[in-house]
Amino acid sequence: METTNHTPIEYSTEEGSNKILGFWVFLGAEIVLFSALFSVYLVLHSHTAGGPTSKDLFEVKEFMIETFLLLISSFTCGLGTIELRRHNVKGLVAWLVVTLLLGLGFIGMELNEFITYVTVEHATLQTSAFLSGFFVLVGTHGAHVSFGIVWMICVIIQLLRRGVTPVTARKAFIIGLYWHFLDVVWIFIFTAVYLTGLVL
Amino acid sequence: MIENIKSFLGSFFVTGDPMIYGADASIALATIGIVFYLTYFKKWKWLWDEWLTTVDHKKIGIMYIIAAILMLFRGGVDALLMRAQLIIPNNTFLTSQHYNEIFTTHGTIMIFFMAMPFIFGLMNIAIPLQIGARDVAFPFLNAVSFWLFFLAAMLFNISFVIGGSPDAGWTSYAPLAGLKLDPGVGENYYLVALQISGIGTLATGVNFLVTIFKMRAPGMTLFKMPMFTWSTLVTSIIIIFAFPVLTIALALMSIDRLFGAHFFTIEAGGSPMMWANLFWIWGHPEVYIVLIPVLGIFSEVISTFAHKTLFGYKAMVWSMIAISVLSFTTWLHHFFTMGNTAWVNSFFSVSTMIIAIPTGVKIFNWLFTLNKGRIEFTTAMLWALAFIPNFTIGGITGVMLSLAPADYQYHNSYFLIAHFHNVLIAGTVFGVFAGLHYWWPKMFGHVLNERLGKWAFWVFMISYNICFLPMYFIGLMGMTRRMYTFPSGLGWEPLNLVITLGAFGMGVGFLIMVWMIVYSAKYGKRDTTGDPWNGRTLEWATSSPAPEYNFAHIPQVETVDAFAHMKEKGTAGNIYKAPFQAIHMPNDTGIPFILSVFFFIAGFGLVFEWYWMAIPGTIGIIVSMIVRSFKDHEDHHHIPAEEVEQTERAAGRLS
Amino acid sequence: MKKFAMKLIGSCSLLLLFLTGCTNRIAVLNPQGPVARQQYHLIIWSVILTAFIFAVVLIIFIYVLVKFGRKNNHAGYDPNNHGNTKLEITWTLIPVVICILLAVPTIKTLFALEGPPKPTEGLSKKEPITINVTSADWKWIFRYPKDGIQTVNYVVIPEDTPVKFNLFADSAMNSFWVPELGGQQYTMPDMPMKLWLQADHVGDYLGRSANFSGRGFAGMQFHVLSKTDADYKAWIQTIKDTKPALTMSTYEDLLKPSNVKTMAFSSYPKELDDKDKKAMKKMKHMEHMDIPENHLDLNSKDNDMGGMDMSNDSMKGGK
Amino acid sequence: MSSNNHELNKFPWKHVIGLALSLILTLIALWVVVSLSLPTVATLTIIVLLAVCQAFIQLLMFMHINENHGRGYRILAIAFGFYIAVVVVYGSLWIMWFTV
Ligand code: HEA
Ligand code: HEA
Ligand code: CUA
Ligand SMILES: [Cu+2]
Repeated sequence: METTNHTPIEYSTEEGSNKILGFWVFLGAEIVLFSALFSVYLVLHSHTAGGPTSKDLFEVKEFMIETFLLLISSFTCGLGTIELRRHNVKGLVAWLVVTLLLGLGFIGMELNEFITYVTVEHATLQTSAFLSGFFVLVGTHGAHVSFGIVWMICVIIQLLRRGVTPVTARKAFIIGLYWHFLDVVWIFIFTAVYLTGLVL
Repeated sequence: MIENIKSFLGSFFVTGDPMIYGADASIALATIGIVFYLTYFKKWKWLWDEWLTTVDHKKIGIMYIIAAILMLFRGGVDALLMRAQLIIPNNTFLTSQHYNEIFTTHGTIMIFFMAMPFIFGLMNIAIPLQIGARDVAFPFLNAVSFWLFFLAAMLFNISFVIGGSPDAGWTSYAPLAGLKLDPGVGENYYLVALQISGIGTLATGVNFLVTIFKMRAPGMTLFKMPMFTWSTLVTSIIIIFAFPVLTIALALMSIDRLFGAHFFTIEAGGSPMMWANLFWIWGHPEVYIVLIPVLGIFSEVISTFAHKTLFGYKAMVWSMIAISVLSFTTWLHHFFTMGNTAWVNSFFSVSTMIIAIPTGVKIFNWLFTLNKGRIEFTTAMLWALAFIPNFTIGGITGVMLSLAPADYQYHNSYFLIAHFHNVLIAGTVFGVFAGLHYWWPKMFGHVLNERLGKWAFWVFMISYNICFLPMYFIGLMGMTRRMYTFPSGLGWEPLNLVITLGAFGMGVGFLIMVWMIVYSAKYGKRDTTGDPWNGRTLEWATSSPAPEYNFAHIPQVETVDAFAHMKEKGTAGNIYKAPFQAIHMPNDTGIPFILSVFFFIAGFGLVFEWYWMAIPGTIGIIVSMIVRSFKDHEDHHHIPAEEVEQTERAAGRLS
Repeated sequence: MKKFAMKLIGSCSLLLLFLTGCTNRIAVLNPQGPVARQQYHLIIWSVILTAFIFAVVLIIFIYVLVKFGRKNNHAGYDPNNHGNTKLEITWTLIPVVICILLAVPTIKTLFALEGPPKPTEGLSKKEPITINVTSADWKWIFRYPKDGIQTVNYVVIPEDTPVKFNLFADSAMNSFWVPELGGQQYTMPDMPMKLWLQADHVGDYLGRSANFSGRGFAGMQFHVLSKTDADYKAWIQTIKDTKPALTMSTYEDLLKPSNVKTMAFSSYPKELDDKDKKAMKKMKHMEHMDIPENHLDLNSKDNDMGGMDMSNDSMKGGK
Repeated sequence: MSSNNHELNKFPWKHVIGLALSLILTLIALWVVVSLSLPTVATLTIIVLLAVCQAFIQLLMFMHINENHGRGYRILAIAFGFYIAVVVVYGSLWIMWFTV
């Protein structure tokens, strides 16, 4: 349990603490959003329509690297939040940039994975219900990460321009929450899509 | 070349039906009329400054309600057209295709663009005032929600004249709604418009949840909140956790249709039943989204006009919480008949009927609020009283539907149609009408005419029963829903005739109501006290209509029925006692409107698969968001103390 | 307020009227077989219980309005009356009891409906027959796998015999409903289903689709004719003797969107039987949906109808 | 640059432990799937439980779900989200896998 006996800057205004709570609530909604995608994917997993199956497609090495990239980026993002609470703009921005690069690495690998499936394995969105489910579930996560990258760039610019103010601090904190959350989602994709795909 | 243009226009505009040409003409005339009016009276700037850019929850609430009443009219005209077609057997007033489009738009518009916005409008009006706040937690987001809803509603409505309306029912079951069986653009309208307004709805949910959690006046603990606030809190939770499932369902169907995926198709392993599953995971909670807020309204109205505190406050709260938790575990009762195992059907039968228990607790608590009261029969109260027996009929027939083996006989028959109109109209519609009468003085500073209001009430309520009670029987006789015509000789003729007469009676009731609003705007009694009903909650503590900042001083709350308590103690005047301080308020902004226009553009592009239009629209959305992100630290201003004093003086509150 | 109460009482008695008299026009309340009868009993039971609840609500409602709604008379007014634990527990428990009283027969009936109906009292037990039903746009197609005949928009069954309808759909979903014989089940393109029905007596029962399937939906009406065993056998023979055979191309024409009159065919291509059978086999083994795609081959319109190869599961993609 | 709160100047042990744990749990899950040949149901149960543990690590170690400033509301939102997620996923599988 964290014992913060002072109020961190991102919570220091009413607006800041409202927005942070609002964002948590939004994350609650995102959990449900992804759970709907997961249930569709799992129901359709065996509906391969004679096309490639998960066993045919998934490469352990590839998805492990993707997983590690995201796990580490979640860590570096967390270090950023610590710097934020130290009001250290430089440290914060530095960690955010590292996070961003790891995120780009992840997106790059994922794109590469998708392109391989489509061009080499002829496994496209249109091939089977299973692949529709796969591309849309994993793709929705990827789209979230990409959106996170654009958003993080905006936050970094604002931090550089204005320093740590209640407003920028709140934004930096929220983008951190978002990023960790995407890591949580990925853990479930790793489990329910990739590992499960090796088993079933 | 000319031929090309002609054939394009021929498929772009819906053609070949005099009724639609009539609609085209009236839409064009109305648009010209509005543009002319705004230009001639130099109202453009007023429109932009006062309405399009406002972030004031009270104005947003008014806009929601106006839009919802318009949509009630549109949905109601749809209903009357359907009933006109079904007045006699083998009627040819409407073609099958036309009828299918009409019931689809009727259901969709009534639920998404009438019931929900009406409720959001009342929430916007009342919630910040009830909890003693200056605005909602996120005023900017609130404006975004409204404009997304509004432009989505417009997008949905133009399908009538441009491209063709959706025709697969408001439930839009696959594979019927899939590209193969339904290749036109109508279904795209459904998918895109609901997606856009769904985003706005989700934002509303988050907004009101945080508002109620964090912005309550000092002293107002959760268990001292007014009942409408509680119901809004519970509803927000349902919205937040139900709408993402609709988002996914719509997105997957769109991907199927636009990009050839196979989620719900018959080919390549798609699972049409998965659509039903997702739709109802959202759909059942949705019916409580449109019900629970009005339960809050009824609590307010009944306790105000019985001149008593609410009976069983805690039980009222916990039963709503129970309903919200249970509402997520009953969805399968909408497809009992899709070959589920006996275990599955048993589970969902029982989980469904259990909801009757907390609902019943509420019914009895209202009855006992009336007990030992001093009942005053205002129009608002009449709507609330009529709710009790009429809704109970809908509720118990719901319980009858929840017995799966019996539902095999009711499913998709007019018995079902009767059930849900009984709950939706006696619940939602009576509820928003009660709320409209109740809060009208707070919105506009005058009271609605009671005599006309009562006329509208009796005509509408009696016709409503004439219209929907016979439907139970015609359903048991075997008439199914969504039949554009019915054969003679089955004994269905008399009941269908009665039903149609009832429907037109409701139309008359609606017209009286519109007349009442117009009449009251001119001759309505002014409300100078701010407290026309001897109210019990904080919205009555400020003047009518409430000033921009709501309360000159944030009230201090000690008990439930905070304002009644203040009046008893003689502290009500503290809210507007000099000296005043400057008040911090959000700035108006045009971004929500502009953002939503980009959504509209992108959406229209997607409907027609015109990517040259959809992509710039999407870029516009992203750019608007970035602009907002870079400007949001400078979006506040202060109302100086002197101005507060002037306002209060003008409202007659300072001597 | 009196007017209001009168009206409610009026509509209630209307309800009673309908439940007692003239029910033979109300198909659901006029059960003609054991399946419909079980459902009918459940319906009546639920009507009694819910009517009781409604009566209680209505009585209290009228009482409070009459007692506390009169003008200028405020006897008994008590603005601080805000709760009563005993009462609140009572009106939580009574609905709980009612729910239990409703839930138990519901679950029993659900499990009973899984299998063939028990013979109606006083009648002998007979061997069930099977009929394969396919809904197409916008007609009902019935195949008798044992006798090899096919009918469209009407079906003949022997009286007092359990009939297992295997339900399939070509294109959109529909719902197979014959209210006098029993409740409905969907026909779904991705999923074979079954429905047991039985008619006690000779008769003509109207059925229709209960699930919207597009422009021609309102015309998806069919007749179920129940005949004595002898008449049933004779009917089959007549169909075999007098009606044309169904060819694959006629069948494909039949699947195209249209409303048609009743039809009958003395035989149908064997492929159709194989397809039905294959789909049903999958249903039986369908412990979960882990089955090869297109388990209802009937829908892959484009596959090569001539050379169906049972051992080959390769009708992927429907293309 | 420096804060008056000494907590903030310490080495970020919590985050390092969080990272280590998540890497280890990930590898265990992979190992269970690739190297152990347990029955399918057992394998799936274990890896799902491991994933849930990881989610908690992120929430507690990185996302500060447990610190003050409105903890109750925040936990409520996430807990309700999990409740619905379980209902949606489990319910859909139950309905869609065991039909007919
Ligand atoms: C405001 C909207 C609303 C509300 C509140 C409800 C409330 C309920 N509904 Fe309804 N329903 C709809 C809107 C609503 N419904 C719609 C729109 C559809 C159709 C959608 C479509 O297909 O297009 C539908 C369809 C529908 C079905 C599907 C039928 C079918 O398709 O075959 C079922 C089945 O179980 C059902 C059940 C119930 C139940 C049990 C309740 C309960 O919540 C009712 C609880 C209330 C009471 C019971 C009354 C008061 C209680 C007492 C006085 C206490 C004691 C009572 C008892 C113990 C009986 N509804
Ligand atoms: C809150 C929701 C709501 C409301 C308020 C209503 C209100 C009404 N509804 Fe319905 N309805 C639904 C939700 C709602 N409905 C849904 C979800 C469906 C399912 C759709 C589907 O199957 O997909 C449905 C379906 C439905 C059907 C079944 C159609 C079918 O399956 O074939 C019918 C049939 O009678 C019907 C009738 C009515 C009537 C008569 C009203 C009346 O209350 C309307 C009152 C009338 C007015 C308010 C009109 C005012 C207008 C005028 C006075 C102008 C007159 C002008 C001219 C005639 C040009 N509705
Ligand atoms: Cu649906 Cu198998
Ligand atoms: Cu429901």
